[in-house]
Amino acid sequence: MPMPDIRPLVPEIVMACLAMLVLILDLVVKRKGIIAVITMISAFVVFYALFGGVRGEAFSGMFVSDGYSVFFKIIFLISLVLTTLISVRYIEIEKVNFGEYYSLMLFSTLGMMVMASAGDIIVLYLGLELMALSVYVLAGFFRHDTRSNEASLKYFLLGAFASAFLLYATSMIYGLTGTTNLRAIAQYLATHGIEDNPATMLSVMLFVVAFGFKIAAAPFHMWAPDVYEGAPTSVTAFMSVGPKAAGFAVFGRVFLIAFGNLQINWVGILIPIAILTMAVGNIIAISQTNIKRMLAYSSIAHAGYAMIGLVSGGSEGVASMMNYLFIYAFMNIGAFAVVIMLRTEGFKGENITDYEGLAKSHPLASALMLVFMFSLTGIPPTAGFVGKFYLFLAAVNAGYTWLAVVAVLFSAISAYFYLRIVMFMYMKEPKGEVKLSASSSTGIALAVTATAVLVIGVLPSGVINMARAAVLGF
Amino acid sequence: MLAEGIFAYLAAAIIVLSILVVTRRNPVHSVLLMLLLFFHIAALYLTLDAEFLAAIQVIVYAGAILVLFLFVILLLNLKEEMVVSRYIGPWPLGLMAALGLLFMITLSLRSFVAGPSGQITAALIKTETHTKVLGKILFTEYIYPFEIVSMVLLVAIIGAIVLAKKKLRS
Amino acid sequence: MIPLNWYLWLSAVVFIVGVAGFLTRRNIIIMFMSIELMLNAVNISLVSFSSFLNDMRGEVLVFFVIAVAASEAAIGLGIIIALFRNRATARVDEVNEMRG
Amino acid sequence: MDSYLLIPFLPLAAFLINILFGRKLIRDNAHWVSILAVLGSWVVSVITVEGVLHGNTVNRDLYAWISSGGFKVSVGFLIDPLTAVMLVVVTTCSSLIHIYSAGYMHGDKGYYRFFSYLSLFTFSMLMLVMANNFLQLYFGWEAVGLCSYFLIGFWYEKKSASDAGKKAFIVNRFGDFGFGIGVIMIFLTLGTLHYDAVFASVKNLIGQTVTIHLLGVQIDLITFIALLLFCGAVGKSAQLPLHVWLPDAMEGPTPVSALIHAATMVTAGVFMVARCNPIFSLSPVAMNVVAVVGAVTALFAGTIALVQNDIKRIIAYSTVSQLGYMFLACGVGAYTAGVFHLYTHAFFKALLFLCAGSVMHAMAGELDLQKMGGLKKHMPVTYWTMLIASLSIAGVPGFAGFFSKDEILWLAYSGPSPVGKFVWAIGTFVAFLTAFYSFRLIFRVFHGKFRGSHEQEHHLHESPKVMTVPLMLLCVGAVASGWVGVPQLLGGGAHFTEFLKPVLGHLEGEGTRSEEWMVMAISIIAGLSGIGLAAFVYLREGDLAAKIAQNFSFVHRVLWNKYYVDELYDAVIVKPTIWTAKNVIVGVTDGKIIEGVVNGVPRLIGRFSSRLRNIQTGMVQQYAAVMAIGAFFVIAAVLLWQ
Amino acid sequence: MPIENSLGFPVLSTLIFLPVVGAAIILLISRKQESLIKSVALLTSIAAFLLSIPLFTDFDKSTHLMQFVEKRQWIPSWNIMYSLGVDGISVLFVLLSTLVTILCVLISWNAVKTKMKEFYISLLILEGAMIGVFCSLDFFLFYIFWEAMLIPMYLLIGVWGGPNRVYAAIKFFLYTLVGSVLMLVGIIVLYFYGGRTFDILQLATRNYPYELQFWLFWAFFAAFAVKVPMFPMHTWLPDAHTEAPTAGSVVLAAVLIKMGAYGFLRFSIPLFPEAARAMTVPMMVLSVIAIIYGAIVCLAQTDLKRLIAYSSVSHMGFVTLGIFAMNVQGLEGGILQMLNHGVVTGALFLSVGVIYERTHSREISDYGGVATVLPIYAAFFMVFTLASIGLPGLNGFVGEFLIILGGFTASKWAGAFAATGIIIGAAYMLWLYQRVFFLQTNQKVAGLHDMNMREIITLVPMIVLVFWIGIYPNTFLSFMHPSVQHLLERVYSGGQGATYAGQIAGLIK
Repeated sequence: MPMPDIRPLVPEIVMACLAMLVLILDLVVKRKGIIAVITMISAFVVFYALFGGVRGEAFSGMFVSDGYSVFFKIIFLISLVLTTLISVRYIEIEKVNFGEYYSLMLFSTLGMMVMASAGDIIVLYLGLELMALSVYVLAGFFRHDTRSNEASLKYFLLGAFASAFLLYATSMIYGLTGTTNLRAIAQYLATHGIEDNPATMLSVMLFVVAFGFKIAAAPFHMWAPDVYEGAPTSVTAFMSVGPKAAGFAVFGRVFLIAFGNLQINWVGILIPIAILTMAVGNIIAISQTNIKRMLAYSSIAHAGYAMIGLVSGGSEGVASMMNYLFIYAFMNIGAFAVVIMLRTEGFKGENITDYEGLAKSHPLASALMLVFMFSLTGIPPTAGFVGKFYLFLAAVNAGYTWLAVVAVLFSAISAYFYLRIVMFMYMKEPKGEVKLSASSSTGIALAVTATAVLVIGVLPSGVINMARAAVLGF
Repeated sequence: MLAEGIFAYLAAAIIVLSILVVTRRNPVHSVLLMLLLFFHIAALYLTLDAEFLAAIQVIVYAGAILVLFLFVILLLNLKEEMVVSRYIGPWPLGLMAALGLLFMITLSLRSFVAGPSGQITAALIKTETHTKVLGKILFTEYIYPFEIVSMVLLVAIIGAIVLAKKKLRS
Repeated sequence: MIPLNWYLWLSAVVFIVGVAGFLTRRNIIIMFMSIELMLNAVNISLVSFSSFLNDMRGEVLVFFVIAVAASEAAIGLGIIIALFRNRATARVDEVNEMRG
Repeated sequence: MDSYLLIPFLPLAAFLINILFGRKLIRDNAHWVSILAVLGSWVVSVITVEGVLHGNTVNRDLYAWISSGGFKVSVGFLIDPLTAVMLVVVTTCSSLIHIYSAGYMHGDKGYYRFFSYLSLFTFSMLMLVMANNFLQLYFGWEAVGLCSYFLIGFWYEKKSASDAGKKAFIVNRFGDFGFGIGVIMIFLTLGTLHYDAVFASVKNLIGQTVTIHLLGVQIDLITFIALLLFCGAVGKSAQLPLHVWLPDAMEGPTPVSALIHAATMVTAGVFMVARCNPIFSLSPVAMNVVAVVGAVTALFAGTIALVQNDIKRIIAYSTVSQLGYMFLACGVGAYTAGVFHLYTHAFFKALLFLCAGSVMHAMAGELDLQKMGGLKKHMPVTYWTMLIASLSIAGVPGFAGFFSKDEILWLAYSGPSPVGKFVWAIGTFVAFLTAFYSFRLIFRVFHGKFRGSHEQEHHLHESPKVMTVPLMLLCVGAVASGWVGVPQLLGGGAHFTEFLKPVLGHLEGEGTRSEEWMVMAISIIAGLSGIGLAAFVYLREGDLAAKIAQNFSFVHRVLWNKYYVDELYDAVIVKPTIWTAKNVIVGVTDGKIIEGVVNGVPRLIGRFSSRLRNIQTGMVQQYAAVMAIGAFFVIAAVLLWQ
Repeated sequence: MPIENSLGFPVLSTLIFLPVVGAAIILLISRKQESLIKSVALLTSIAAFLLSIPLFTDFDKSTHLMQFVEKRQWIPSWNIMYSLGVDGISVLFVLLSTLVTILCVLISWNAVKTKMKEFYISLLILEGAMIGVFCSLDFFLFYIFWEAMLIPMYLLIGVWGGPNRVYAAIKFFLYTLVGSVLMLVGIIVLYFYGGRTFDILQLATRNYPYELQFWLFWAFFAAFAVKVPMFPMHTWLPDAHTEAPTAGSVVLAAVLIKMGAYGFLRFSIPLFPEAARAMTVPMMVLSVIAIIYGAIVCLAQTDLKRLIAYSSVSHMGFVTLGIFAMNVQGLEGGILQMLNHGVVTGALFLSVGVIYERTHSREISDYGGVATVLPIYAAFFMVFTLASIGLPGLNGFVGEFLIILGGFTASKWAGAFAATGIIIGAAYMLWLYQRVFFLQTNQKVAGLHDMNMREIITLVPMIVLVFWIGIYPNTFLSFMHPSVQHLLERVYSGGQGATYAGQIAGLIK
């Protein structure tokens, strides 16, 4: 057995080593800020390795480093850097300032990278478990806070439940096709005509359940609001972007490669799920009082929109999905960054009513929140609109005009609760004196996300071309 | 004839034991019954000539995981456990959902057709011993997932410490 | 020779018992054990597929599943201990502070 | 040099000067600016009329006003015999009334504003009269309506005055609605709005019909257009259905009533019908409608004037009645007679109003003739001028009123129009009524003993020179203006009819000379008997009038309340519209239906959202159960759906 | 193809982005130097106006082609170009927007006290977005400006508005958003049918199947009808107007409402000629209802701004009637009436702002006899009232007469009913004028001082425009002739939709 060519694996290997390095350094270094800086440096190193490195398959198809996975890895690294930025000050205030926080983040990102480039369901499962386990721990990081415990418990139990379904589906597919490699499955299914065999259908649907859980799609979304509300805000930000994007990466790869030609059945199921997701996300968010819970439902709704890209299929559909997730990462983490800024000594700042009159006391912060809220709604000058526009373009191109109309109406409904925040900030008089825990790192994060949202909104061709090029390698 | 007899016994035992595990009021009884269940599953693996897995099953599952469970169960105050009802309020809903899934799975299993057969025949396993064959494949073809599992185990350790250790210095 | 389907039905039944246990039991530990049951059911079906298809891929996956189950147990029990430390309960219906 | 441009633009300049600099700079001598301007335009118009006498009419476009696709309209001036007559009437009356109001309005705090509005009115009336296309006519039409709104509501503190102004404008708008559509129909069918082109090509519209869809009614096109134009005339000249605003217009200062509601604006309707005689004469139906409406209005207004006690209201109703006469004349085809009556009526009606004004001036604003009496000795000039005016309106031979009224009655009697005889009968009866109420007014105000309060009595005095001189001049006009149109029968040259023949054509009565004498005799008898009856009722002691009022109490009450027309309109149009606005629209459609949907949907979604929210109970098993059930349905859908 | 940019430098882009740059400068100024903020805002708006004057003078009135055209690659992957251009229809509105913004800055000189910096920033960004809407020739660019305009307007109403501003702001936002998102899907469907291009001029040359035209017409109708506002979807206007600050309601009345009608002219009619012709009947019915409904409801209003808001529903009913009469007079009357309504209702709101600044009350019952106290103000208000009721010689009449003429040619009934609108119009406006200016002087109004120089300067341009359009409208009408002619050629260029439309229109002629 010649030494397998591991050059495409360099980014993953580097990430693993740096994660362990951060773990060790945590013993030596007292000031946790340095750990955070090292985490970001490691992210940039991996970023460089990603671009500099070689593309291609390794380990006979188990590891695939193509445009598709690189694009998703970029999203993961961006969310890692931004979350680290906003959590430096936050975990200091919460007095839970341990180095393990950053190493777990790195491990979770490693898990996502493995998932994104998994060409084999076994590797996919292991990557998913690696990511999930680290996020379960991160969710429960505030050991003293019962809400954080409850969040991690719920996420863990339901996560294990869903991964059991995933395993059962894998065993079923293995039984049917004798292999777990995605390309081999597709090839086998095509040649042996067991497409509409009930067992295949069962396994495909179980995959839908498992991945549906991961991206918090409608019937499997119940865990998301409680976990997002309970977990530390920075982890919530991380959870709402990283694992969700990884879930979509896997969803895309498994369904478009392995079950490519079963498209007619699973699309028929995914459309109602997408509509249900958008409905649940948008409608329940209206009556929320806790901002983190509202952003949780909004994140569910955005999963629904991204699913439209998946349903449209084809290179346009996948590209629009990827483009949307890229933009979604920025606006969502930006919004959470502002929520974090409100968390100061002795002031939770999670209720929407805490935002009353913010424009008078902190005009810059409220202006940024305004930009993010309008971007999440999808109002033109912001990136949110470009993301949604590309999705609808792909949907109409694939013939789902009515789905685009439904999605458009839901995004109009979403305007109501996003504008409620703007209304509270600008149109109400401030109750008490609100002071923000401004820190340089959160400031940088806000600056990066805000400029990204506005620049992509005005000059979107950069991201769109990147997404399109990425799909070519699919 | 003998093989069918053994399989029938093992299958029946596994099903009965799993139902008992799930329904016992006292968690300690559940853990012990689970131990018995794992031994039967190990035996089943032997009938499918997967000796190494049977050994792993006994050592890791029965030995390590159940011991962990036992420790945590001893933390609970059992008296209070015995009094309160063991099932949640709407338990028939859960049961119905499970049975519905069962019906679906059996419906689809009926027309199950097995995939292509590979080269590692039962005879080869007998000659080369199961552990050697598994080890060879594990460290040649599946080295990449093996490394990922090592990462998973590392995260498990970190997680356990972060969550359960009494006082973490900060 | 025992046909493959028997094994599959066995693993399906154990899997569903696991699911039923997870959905109905009040004690978190029992729910946790139900998940272990579901994983073992999958292991059974994987090993049976492996032996019938004369291919080792299933058993390798079983090997990994056992490892992952172990790590899950570690983390799960860690979470339960952390929860137990804050609120002396192991009943899941008391763990619903967040709703709506 | 087209000096005629000065006629309208001098008063316009006066208006601008007064309104812009009036408050600070000019203040009390604002009247000089306006009077000079109106006299200037009077001089120029006399010169222009003299030119027209010699045959050089003018028809030139100043500039292209609106041009959109096929629709081309310009601001242009047409001066022909008809315009000449109107120019004389408007500028003369306007100048005299300007001078009169310098005295009448002396000391009023809105002095400059009053004169600027007067100049604006003169400008608008002249633009209306001199227009050479329908749209500029419409412009003048609405502009005079606006000025009457300003001037009626001049003392805007008084609610009744501002209400009257508003009422006048809105009622005029009803008329302009028909007039506007008529103008549009003309353009749609003939492609142009310029008079000469329209009147030339109106012939080839004969026989065409227009179908009103949904009603499925077929109407002759020319009649349709003529009737629409007549709507405008009815609105502007306060004919029967739309007359309600004129009596209320008396709220304005008296010179305003004299100028606008006697001499000029109200006659615009008659001028328009006369100007459009080619259209009207091609549709006999329209002619009959005009004649009948005129006659009925004359009768209607005449009866009401019998019982009124407010002297300005009496003169107002007499104006409505005389306008009815003019429309009667046009209706039977005697356009020249109508215009001749308009010409003479302007003078003696303005005179009547100004005399009423000076009486009011003397009686410190008192208008009720029951509180007057015996003013002859205190105000000889006013008495004599008013007497002459009344004689003229009553149709006593020798005075202006007689010649024009007699001409109308004769042509009505002998003219080809089918309704001629019927309309002539009404006309004669109305002549009797006119004589009666005019002299009732004279006797109750100037004869008998004074019935007013004591300090009013010793306050009585003759009006100052600046007011009495215009009265005398108008008095000359009231008498001399008739002599221009003395008919052949009495050896006169009928110069007036000759002058207007090219524009309005000439209607030859078929009757014999003896019939003409008989008609003239009857009208004279009607006039004189009216005067005699009035003298009999009011000059003798004993309260004969009160006794008549008792036993005809029902008739008296109906007439006193002006046939309840105001109340009818209020109940039928004004109240229901405001009621629908308040309850139906704001209450139901906007309030309930549209707002219901617009607020209902988000509220519904909100309630639905809070109910959905409670499904999230926080129980892990519940989440897992939902997941399991979701999985079940997903698999079931795929398997069973296959 | 559109003729080259005759001015040399990209005037339209500078017109759009100059206010945005001004807003950026204000952003940098500290909150305390209020006068500096105000003067920068004023200078920017004046500069924008001066810059828009060459549009008026150098405009070539002989061609229907787009002028001052700019075209640059923007998003090549979707074939989206950053293309701007104006033609006869849109050039007047660009001028109106720049002029109105100056007046808004002037009128809110000391009316706005709280959060003044954000106020002027929103106002200037709003101006940029408005001009953008009128100039963009690419559907994507148009949609971006169309929605970008929502945010500053939402903030203007919501932050500086009256007591019930929050409800009015959210209602305005949701109303417009729901309408325009349907248009977004329409644009995307058109993108694919029109051969993967967003270029409006190219799309306008193609013929689409009638079925598609029908659906797209109604999708676009959803967005434009809300903005106009046409009858059933008008209830946001009174709330938005009453609650908006003076500057807000002036901009809303003068420019924002025009975008709906402009949308019909630029998109619905040229792109879907058969559907537009087939839909003339429902459209005219809705317009006539709007005219009469809006006018009658004014009679029942007790709030000054609410009354003027409902009157603009009635006036815009005239505009849509004119547009859907589908003939030269109707269209040109419609466009001119859009301009007139912008000038007159804008001026009316400016005047209401003047009196509101003194009495802080919008209830008509709090006023009375204002003419004696504020004679100059009364004179200004009188001119605008007369213009609003369409007195000949002022600008309202020209537009309304052409519309009724056009309406009449399309169908007698529509023309007749529209004409009744003028009567009711006179009724409610004069009644308003009487209750506010005539009668006894109300104590609340007694001691007020008349208009100062700033306020007079704000209203004088409007007076000039009112008389200019009234007396010599050809300066403005001549802009439109070629464009309207071209539009009508496109509409009547055949297609089976025509016969279908013919029968219906014939029925109710």
